[in-house]
Amino acid sequence: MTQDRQQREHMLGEMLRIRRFEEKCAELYSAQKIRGFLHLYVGEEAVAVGLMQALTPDDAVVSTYREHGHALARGLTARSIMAEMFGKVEGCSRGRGGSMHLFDARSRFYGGSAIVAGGIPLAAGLALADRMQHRQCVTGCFFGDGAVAEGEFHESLNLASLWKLPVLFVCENNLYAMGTRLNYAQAVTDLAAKAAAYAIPSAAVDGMDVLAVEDAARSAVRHVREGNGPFFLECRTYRFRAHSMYDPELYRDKAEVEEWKKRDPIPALAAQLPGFDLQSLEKAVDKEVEDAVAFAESGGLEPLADLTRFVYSERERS
Amino acid sequence: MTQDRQQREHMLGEMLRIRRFEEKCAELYSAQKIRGFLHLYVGEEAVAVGLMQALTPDDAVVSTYREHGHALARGLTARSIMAEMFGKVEGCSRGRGGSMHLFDARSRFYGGSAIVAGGIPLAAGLALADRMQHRQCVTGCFFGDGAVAEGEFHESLNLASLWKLPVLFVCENNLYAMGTRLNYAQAVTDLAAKAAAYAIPSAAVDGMDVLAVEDAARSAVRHVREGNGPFFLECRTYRFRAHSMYDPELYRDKAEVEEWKKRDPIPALAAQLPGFDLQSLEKAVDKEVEDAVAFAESGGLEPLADLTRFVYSERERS
Amino acid sequence: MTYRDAIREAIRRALREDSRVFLMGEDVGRYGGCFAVSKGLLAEFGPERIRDTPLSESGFTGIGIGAALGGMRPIVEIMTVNFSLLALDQIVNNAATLLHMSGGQFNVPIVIRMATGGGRQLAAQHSHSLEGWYAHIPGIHVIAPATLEDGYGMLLRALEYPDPVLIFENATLYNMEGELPAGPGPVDILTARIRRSGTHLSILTYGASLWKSLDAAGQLEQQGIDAEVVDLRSLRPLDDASIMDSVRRTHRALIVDEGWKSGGVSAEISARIIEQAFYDLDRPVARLCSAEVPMPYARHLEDAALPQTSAIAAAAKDLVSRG
Amino acid sequence: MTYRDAIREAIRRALREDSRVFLMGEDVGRYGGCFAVSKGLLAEFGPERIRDTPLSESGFTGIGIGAALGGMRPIVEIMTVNFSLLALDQIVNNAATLLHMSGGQFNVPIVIRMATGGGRQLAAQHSHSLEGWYAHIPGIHVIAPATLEDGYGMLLRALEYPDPVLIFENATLYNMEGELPAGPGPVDILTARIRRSGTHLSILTYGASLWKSLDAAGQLEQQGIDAEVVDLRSLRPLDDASIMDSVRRTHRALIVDEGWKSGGVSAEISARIIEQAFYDLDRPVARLCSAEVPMPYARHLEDAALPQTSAIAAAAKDLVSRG
Ligand SMILES: Cc1ncc(C[n+]2csc(CCOP(=O)(O)OP(=O)(O)O)c2C)c(N)n1
Ligand SMILES: Cc1ncc(C[n+]2csc(CCOP(=O)(O)OP(=O)(O)O)c2C)c(N)n1
Ligand SMILES: [Mg+2]
Ligand SMILES: [Mg+2]
Repeated sequence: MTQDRQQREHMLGEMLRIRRFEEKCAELYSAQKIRGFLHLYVGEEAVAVGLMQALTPDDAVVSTYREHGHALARGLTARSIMAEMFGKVEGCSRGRGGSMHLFDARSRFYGGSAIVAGGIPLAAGLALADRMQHRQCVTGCFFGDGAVAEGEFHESLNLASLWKLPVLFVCENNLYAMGTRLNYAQAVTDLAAKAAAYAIPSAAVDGMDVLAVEDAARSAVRHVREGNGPFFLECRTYRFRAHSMYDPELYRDKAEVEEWKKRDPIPALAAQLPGFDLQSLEKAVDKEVEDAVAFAESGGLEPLADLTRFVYSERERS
Repeated sequence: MTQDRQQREHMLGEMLRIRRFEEKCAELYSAQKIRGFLHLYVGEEAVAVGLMQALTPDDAVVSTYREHGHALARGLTARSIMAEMFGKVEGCSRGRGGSMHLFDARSRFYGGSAIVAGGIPLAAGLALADRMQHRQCVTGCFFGDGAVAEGEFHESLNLASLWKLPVLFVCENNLYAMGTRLNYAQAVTDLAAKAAAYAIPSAAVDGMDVLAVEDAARSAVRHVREGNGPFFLECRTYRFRAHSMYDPELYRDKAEVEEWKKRDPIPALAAQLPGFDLQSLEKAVDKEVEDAVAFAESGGLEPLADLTRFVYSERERS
Repeated sequence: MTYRDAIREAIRRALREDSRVFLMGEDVGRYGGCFAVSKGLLAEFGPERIRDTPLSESGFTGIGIGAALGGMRPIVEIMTVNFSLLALDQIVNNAATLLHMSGGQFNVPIVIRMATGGGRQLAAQHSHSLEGWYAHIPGIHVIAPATLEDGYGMLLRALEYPDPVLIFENATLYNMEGELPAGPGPVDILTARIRRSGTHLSILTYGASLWKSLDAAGQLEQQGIDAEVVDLRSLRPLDDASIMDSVRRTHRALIVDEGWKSGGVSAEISARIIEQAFYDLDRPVARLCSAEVPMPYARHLEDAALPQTSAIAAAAKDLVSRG
Repeated sequence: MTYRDAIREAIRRALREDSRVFLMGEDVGRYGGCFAVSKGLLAEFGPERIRDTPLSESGFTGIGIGAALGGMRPIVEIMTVNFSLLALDQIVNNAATLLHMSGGQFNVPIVIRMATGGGRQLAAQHSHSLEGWYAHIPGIHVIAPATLEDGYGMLLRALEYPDPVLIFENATLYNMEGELPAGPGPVDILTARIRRSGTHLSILTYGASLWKSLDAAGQLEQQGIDAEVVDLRSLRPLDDASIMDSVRRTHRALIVDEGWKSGGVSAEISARIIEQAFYDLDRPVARLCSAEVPMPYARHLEDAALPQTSAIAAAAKDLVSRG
């Protein structure tokens, strides 16, 4: 098997893991095993998976509240994520964060932020730290089309460019911020074009095509890692499901959703892998998801006595 | 005398009023008659004066903390401004605002804001109110080059453009925000170019040339008044004096200041008015300034019993 | 009808009766409001008056302030108090100061609504209860309607005010069922109300905690404890007269607040009781507030962090029995 | 040397001793710091470590938080507390929550310095005293050094902390002259200190009001009143033990705070005294704070709005004599 084929099969597997994991989450939400807000990534898997191929383990990732896909593709285990959503102490954030706040120090996954655009300056700061400590790392920073309207976007992009920080800004443009379509939010809807206002090079890529995302991500990361400062990558994608589990989707046509579903990145990639044993993959993925659920079910609860733990660090000096 | 000549003489007079008024302020600051922060506009007079020619009395103005020039050019009396800086009840804000917070309802002068960029959304809101009430007014919104880095700039320009609000954004680019030169603050130093990111038409004009500013302002205001949405006018200017009275000016060369002083807008315009009786004008202006000082000196103090007045409105319903 | 419906009806009435009123905020239009408060209003009033904004909290709040200066009567909806921190500069440095800085020339008749509170497993960034914190700021009104009548009437009254009014709607109340009184109208936004009279102690509270406190009072009754429950309704200004009147009668005060304890509104109330009714007290003032922790997601932890009915009853009992 | 110099020396020492430390903020470099605290540091340490930022409070504060996550020890200077409102979301929703939300994985060792306070005729938008307000937020430390030793030593100690520390420097102190102790070093940031012992009442205060309170105590002495003056130093956490210890000895407490009274730190201290030392009190706790008004520019109004020495002495006298 060629390396290329292997890589494609890997990405297909990753996308399927995310898809099945989240379909299970939706079920578990109805069953009230998962609570709070749950934002599914279904339809957007190609972005996380394509992008993560370009990052190394030493790189850092800053994500949003729609981050199961980012977390899985980054290497957090399905177990630790599921346990987190069950509020169990075995969860990646000990059950304190929930769906919107997945964290993992080992893989430099800095969350999981529920304030739109609030993670963007953090990413620039992580990049600054890497640069000041002479590490050749890149920080990948995910945010949605909605975040582009926030002041923090503007401030952070300017600073990142001014200081030539090694950040890859990944804008997941799924056309909507909750129920607000991009054209009701932005005077200029070509988001990649905005990067020019900060002298940041940019590209827009078909976010439903994992190979295209991978490709674009690799050149973008190369640019950043070589010390040329930030890069802005707009990934044009679509969420197939509601914004969250509460959303009646009054703001968009079913037909539009159906149109985009035809571009589902998973069958699209599968179609390019003649002879691939999809069934075995599905089985493996389902097993992983079931295992994660079982793990989460059997997990423990943080003792009540520890309610106020982690408000301040336990070791006093650092 | 031609109308043109008359208009030029008027603008010369206005610039001189501002200049002399502020030179007096500097003196009075040393004499501790004026306290707090005092930000002088010396060198930038052509911007305020040129711009105000294009606005009508029904239009609105939102300003900054460097706003004596805007206020005078807008028609606030030297008396009411000077009294304000003396902390007297006859001041345009009853002595409660001081130099940074000049207000005047009659001329729709909405201050005087000491939070950089904090006035920009207000201006957009005033414009929205005018539009929703079908008034053909324009809101002129002044801010410095430093304000461009703030998130509120980004949010407001996008909204103003998206909603086609009748705002004229006037960026007074004097190259420095306190001690930070534009190139240390902005990845892209061509500020007018930034307007494109919001689909706002823009122009950059020599802010040391009052005729050029007037011209540019008139076409910009026309654009806005005709319902085409906002316009962004960058006025390239320079402050001849320190940022405030505390600034030791470590960050710029004396030579640079001297270079710019050669472009002083006042002698530049005077030179274009052969035969003009500058001396009489100076006399009249000095008289006005002296009168303002006398007025301020003889003003009264808000009674201490009224300390907490104007925290809430006195009439309960509106 | 629900609390949500009551607020929607007030907004609808205001929009019908006053052409200066408009609603602005994220997803108030096409989405129908993140808590469905404004559902249907876009169809009725159109996009000029039901104005969807981009995610620009500081920008659109500032625009609301400007529009108020310009003669409109904006209702700005900030989805939740959590995001209002992004607009805080506009609220504190503009809305709250303009009247004063201008020597009385420019008042700011804006109403800013936002959802507040925890209890829905939304974790640390989405569970703030900062209404008591806002009450620190002179120049604004801070109100917290807990009933349908107040949800409806306090909003209408707020729109008649010449100065900024911040309305905090506890998100757990939106589904609460109830009725509006016949011929509902504006109701006062300055005073507290006794929701249950009693003689043994005063429970001072507001918002969602009002209902927990009333439940606790019911439990206490069965134990022979007669609790008075005062709904503060306004956090700025606080209705000192009503608070002291109650405490002077019961000689014991328990403050229940879903916000963090340190420096919250519970502290201010306690301090005022000490200043104004010290010699009437039989016991130190007691406070029951949220644990001082960023809200954890896990249900058992969140339940433990928030003041619950049982804890209110226990604290009340403690306060009375130790006397 | 001045308070300003003391802080500068602490920053210089930290920069020399720890390569992870850097200073970032508006005009900290080429301008020399808006209060000249960082004057000369750019020349010594270069622009990578003395980092001038554009006017982007939320952006650079967030970058500081990110840099702290990434292993640096940033000192972020926000010129004044007034502008910190623009960065509040980053402080409250990120700096204060990340450790908890991540289940203990990610601490944020950042120091955020800012000037605070009124008294310089800078009017409503430039005279806030919001340090007590910040003390409401779990997950951060809030300190207010009032002496040269503390200006120097608390900053050094703060840099050793694994969690965010906000340092509030009252702007009227920068010119204060004094000496550092021989061999100065980090000093504790958790405890209050008795700056003057006394027996008749406890004046609890911090920051610039400490000096006014000490002056008042001097005046009171001549009237036969022996005031203890406690410098709180830390507003979060409050040093309950020291506060109660003092109050239990004097039986009377006066809290002096330049912040607004309602919901300020004075309210919290009063509430805690009631909770912990009610039966030791001879009198209700008294508070002397700023008038609840956006700060007026005119000098006579500003003077009247702020707690002054004479008012402190009068309040103390009142508290003691009415006993
Ligand atoms: C500052 C802030 N404002 C509002 C919200 C509520 N909210 C949560 S997600 C969202 C839409 C964000 O859209 P986008 O950035 O496009 O991301 P997407 O959900 O499409 O992935 C909104 C308005 C929030 N979380 N934070
Ligand atoms: C939000 C905010 N941050 C910082 C300051 C302190 N400050 C006052 S003026 C100023 C520089 C502003 O520069 P610019 O916008 O270019 O206006 P100029 O003074 O040059 O007219 C700064 C940093 C402030 N007033 N507001
Ligand atoms: Mg989106
Ligand atoms: Mg400038």
